[in-house]
Amino acid sequence: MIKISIQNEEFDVTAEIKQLSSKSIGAIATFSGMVRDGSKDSSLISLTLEHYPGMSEAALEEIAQKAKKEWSIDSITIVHRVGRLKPEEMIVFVGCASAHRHAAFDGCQYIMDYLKTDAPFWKAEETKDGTTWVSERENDKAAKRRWHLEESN
Amino acid sequence: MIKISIQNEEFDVTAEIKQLSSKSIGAIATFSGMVRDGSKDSSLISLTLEHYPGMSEAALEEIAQKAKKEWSIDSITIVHRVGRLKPEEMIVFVGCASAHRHAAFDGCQYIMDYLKTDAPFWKAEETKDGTTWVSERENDKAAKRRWHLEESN
Amino acid sequence: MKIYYFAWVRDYIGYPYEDISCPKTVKTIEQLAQHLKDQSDGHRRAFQDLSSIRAAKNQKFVANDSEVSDTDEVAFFPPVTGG
Amino acid sequence: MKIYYFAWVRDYIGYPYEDISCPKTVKTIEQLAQHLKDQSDGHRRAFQDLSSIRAAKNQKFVANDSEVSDTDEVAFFPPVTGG
Repeated sequence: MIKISIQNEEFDVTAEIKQLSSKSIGAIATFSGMVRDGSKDSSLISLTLEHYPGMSEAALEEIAQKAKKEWSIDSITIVHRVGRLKPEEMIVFVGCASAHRHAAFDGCQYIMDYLKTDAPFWKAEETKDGTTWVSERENDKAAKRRWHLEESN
Repeated sequence: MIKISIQNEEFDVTAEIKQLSSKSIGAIATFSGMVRDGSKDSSLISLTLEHYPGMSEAALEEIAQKAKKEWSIDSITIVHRVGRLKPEEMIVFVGCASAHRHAAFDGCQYIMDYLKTDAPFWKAEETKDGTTWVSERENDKAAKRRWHLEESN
Repeated sequence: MKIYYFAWVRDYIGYPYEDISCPKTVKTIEQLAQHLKDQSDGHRRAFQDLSSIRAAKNQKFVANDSEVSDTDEVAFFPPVTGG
Repeated sequence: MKIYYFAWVRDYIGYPYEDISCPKTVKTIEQLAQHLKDQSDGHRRAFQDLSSIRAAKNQKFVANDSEVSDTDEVAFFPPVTGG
């Protein structure tokens, strides 16, 4: 099962984990990404998440399908929030359920690495000085490349 | 912050994740291990978890301290259930909170790999044919050794 | 041709969407961007440095030399920063 | 010496705990296990194959040749299977 949701509303992680669970599942790895105030003077007021409707759902679906193909994963849930979020609110949740823990962990990390570079979402940071769009991170491009290396080994 | 709990009671993953969160946190990786019926004839009735009180808490605390030292992790929660559990119930929950996702993922995986080999817990499986103690898994020993290799590189 | 803009590309241009007829000389994403650049001051600022812009055709990421036609849905936006 | 048993080691022996006085010849975990082996049929079954048993001294895993004294808390159990 693959569940993709792009939504503004908060959601219940416990319920998402319960949905991922079944008799054949022994392991669920999850990732939650939060709005983090990385500024020195704690000046972040909000983060606004924008996406490309249609393409964003398809991109997440494709990433999840690739993860399912690569590892022995039973179920995947990806929830990505959009709109205006406050510090400490959850931006993204990825859950991977498998019989065994290494597949669950690897799948979850793979999905996050690809989501960061291949899904059309953009963040704008609001501080008292105004709103600025967040720049892409070189780290994220490197994190994704790591999987290519492993594939070609 | 390190929180260790060994308990029979169920618990709320959403609340655990909220507790791990703070302004400096951007990433929370979690692992949930469930009672899985690995038998061919779906004959698992229950799993009973036993531990060595005192030593088990200290062992989990030590594993968490090592993970905090190895990676840039802010907070760690480990909940391990004991007593009689039914299929699909949660056995173990590990949550790692960090500014960045790779530290959170690595810390969470490291804790699970060490927990499987270095914490005094034992599982007994109950089926209609009786109750048998689960044998140690060679896989788990190998998973832990992997971190030693990385340390000596 | 339906064209969508996101994030700061849209902020510079001032609106999220336009439907335009391209001259026949526009055959690739890059040629389309060069053509759009001359539409307004906002377009000029948005398309000033093409290396900082990404494009999608029919909701798939594409390279600058990808071919486009009037029936395509094209989007221009900065590198993605989700998750 | 306080001695704890867990999982099938305890099941064979029949009880989870005993407090014993060891002869002076018992100086290591392995010698303690050999000494305990003769206490009952249950002990004999539990300690039949020492390679399948792990030990802790004062709540830390220790090797078979680790020294023990009357003031130590010792535990014998199978390889752990938690998580």
